[in-house]
Amino acid sequence: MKFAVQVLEAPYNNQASDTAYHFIKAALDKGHTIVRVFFYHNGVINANNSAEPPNDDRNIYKRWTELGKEKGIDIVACIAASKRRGIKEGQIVEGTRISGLGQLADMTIEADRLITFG
Amino acid sequence: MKFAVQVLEAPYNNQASDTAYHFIKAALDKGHTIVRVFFYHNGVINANNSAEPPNDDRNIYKRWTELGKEKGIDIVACIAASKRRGIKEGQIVEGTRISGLGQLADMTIEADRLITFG
Amino acid sequence: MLHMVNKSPFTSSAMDEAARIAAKGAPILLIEDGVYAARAGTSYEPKLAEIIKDHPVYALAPDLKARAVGKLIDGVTQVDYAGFVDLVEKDKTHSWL
Amino acid sequence: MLHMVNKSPFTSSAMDEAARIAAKGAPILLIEDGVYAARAGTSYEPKLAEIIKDHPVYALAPDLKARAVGKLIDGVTQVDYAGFVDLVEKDKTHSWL
Amino acid sequence: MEVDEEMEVDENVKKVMFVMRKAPHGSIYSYEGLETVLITAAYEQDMTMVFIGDGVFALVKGQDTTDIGIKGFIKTYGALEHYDVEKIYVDRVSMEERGLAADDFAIDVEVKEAEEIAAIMEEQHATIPY
Amino acid sequence: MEVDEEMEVDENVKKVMFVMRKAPHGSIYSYEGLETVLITAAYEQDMTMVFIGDGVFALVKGQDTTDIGIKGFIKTYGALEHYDVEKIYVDRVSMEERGLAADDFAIDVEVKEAEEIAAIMEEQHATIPY
Repeated sequence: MKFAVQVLEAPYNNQASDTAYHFIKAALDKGHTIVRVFFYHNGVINANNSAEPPNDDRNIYKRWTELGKEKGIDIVACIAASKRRGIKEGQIVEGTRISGLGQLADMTIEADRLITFG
Repeated sequence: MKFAVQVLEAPYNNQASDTAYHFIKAALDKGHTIVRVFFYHNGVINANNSAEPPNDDRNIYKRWTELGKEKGIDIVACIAASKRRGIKEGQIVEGTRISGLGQLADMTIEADRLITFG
Repeated sequence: MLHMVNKSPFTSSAMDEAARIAAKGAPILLIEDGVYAARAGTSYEPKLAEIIKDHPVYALAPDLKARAVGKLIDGVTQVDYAGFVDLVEKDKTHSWL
Repeated sequence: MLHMVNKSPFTSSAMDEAARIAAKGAPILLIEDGVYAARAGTSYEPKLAEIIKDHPVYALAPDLKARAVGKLIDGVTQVDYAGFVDLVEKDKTHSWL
Repeated sequence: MEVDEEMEVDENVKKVMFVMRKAPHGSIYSYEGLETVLITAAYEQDMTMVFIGDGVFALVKGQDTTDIGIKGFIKTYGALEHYDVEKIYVDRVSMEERGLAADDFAIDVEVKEAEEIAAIMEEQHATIPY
Repeated sequence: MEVDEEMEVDENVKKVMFVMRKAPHGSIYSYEGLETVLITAAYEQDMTMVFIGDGVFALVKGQDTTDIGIKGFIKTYGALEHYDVEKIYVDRVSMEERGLAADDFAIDVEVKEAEEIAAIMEEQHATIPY
């Protein structure tokens, strides 16, 4: 089945990014397809490549690289939301990209299921 | 009187940064002193210099430069919270700086009033 | 101590908790989405009417205007940002986020 | 439709709203801080006991364990992340944030 | 009318519902949510907006954000009809708890019972929460 | 004891209270709040922590965050006494509403009535909300 995932909160600050990651991993394990992951509101902070989270904790940014680069999932931060919060091209996590809200509309239509974490 | 101000939420996402700004302006107008502004939790996003908010809306980042550079208020983003969220030296708003949580303890002790916006 | 509440009383427990803990007589200041507690004619009005017996209640006028809150519950006092500063000068503050 | 709730029922109205709007028979999945609604012996238990008459209620086991929720209200079913995926496969989802 | 009926059976047209539950200004959710609605309208899907809980506050007429220095967006709701977003529902209980009536809103809405909203939600291809 | 009494009258020692109202793990507030408490302890002020509302959940023993993949911090509360943070209060009503008793907590706490907490708050130089 085709799943689309939306993440609306900043990593570490809220658990949304963690739950989204565990959900996506479990979905992939079951053979489902992730059409796209879309970051909106403070969720765009997930795409910031300047973070240095503590070594003794999970690295949420690296997880997105794992899913985006290694697993080939399309991971998009909304450009309008990114501009308000200082996320921009050249400073984003490997395996993610910045694009418009149309990408959210698009994945919502294409996927069998939209799951929002916020 | 000496006021210390804490901001705990990201700009635009929540009104905390706006209310803090209007409060500080009104306090300065009445002759009070702002010992320091401290950004914690998602509040550290206020110090991100990569943002490009819409032209037809207020620019929250410029407000901090106005208060920090022009009015000489000490504005500090917590380093630990900044590292989790990708705020770092060289990419911060003019008139702000990054430092440790000691700066929060310090301003709390020094000021007559601590006011938290979140 | 001045108790500040910035969350809607319809969706957050912050206002209820602030009112339950605040010392009798301590002022409460509603700001941001907290100002909805001051709106007359809502299901929260009876609660605020009780609270206002024990606490002076203020609401930030710019936030009321932004939200078109309109008619306020009897006894709520409006303040602007300057009045907010005066309240903070008079009392220590605590924010119920 | 699967209704997901991730906020504590003690501080947010999300759970109450989800339960009020959800179609009779629609499942509810508690995740993150939402799992506190499943805890036995709380002031929320009577409400959840009512909700569970009309809705199958699931709670995410990793979140329960992380919060040491312990004894659950009768009728709540635990799922792991794989079970979460199965629930989503079965139904469209809505998140009450 | 004919066009509408054609759309109903067009398999490429999906039902998408936006569920607005946040008060305006205190957080950006209702505003950024509205931006999503306007963008999605360009995709010509079968769109519905429903206002539940504090979301109903976003529609109240007379909002003036000048003094908080934030860009207001109450007028943008007026643009929805030009984007062919015509199904705009308000949860009756949420509205009444907040002391509001339909004529307090800046745009025309249809007031619905929880059961009606539930039934509409169940028909959707997807629901988006803001 | 002599030292304590001296501190009480030392004008440079300020009363600072940390008011913890958020549940753990769903958001970082309780964890980052605890970090602040530990740093502030180095300043040798007269510190108090009070747990109100969902904040009481942060203290529940037996929390195991392995499966959510988040670093747990329940053990860090045990360090508080080594930092001379000894006044740790829990609001009785918040605790009981959540079906908890004092022996459900990972550390020793003093259960207080709302009136007592209010009186202690009024004595503070500053209160910090997390």
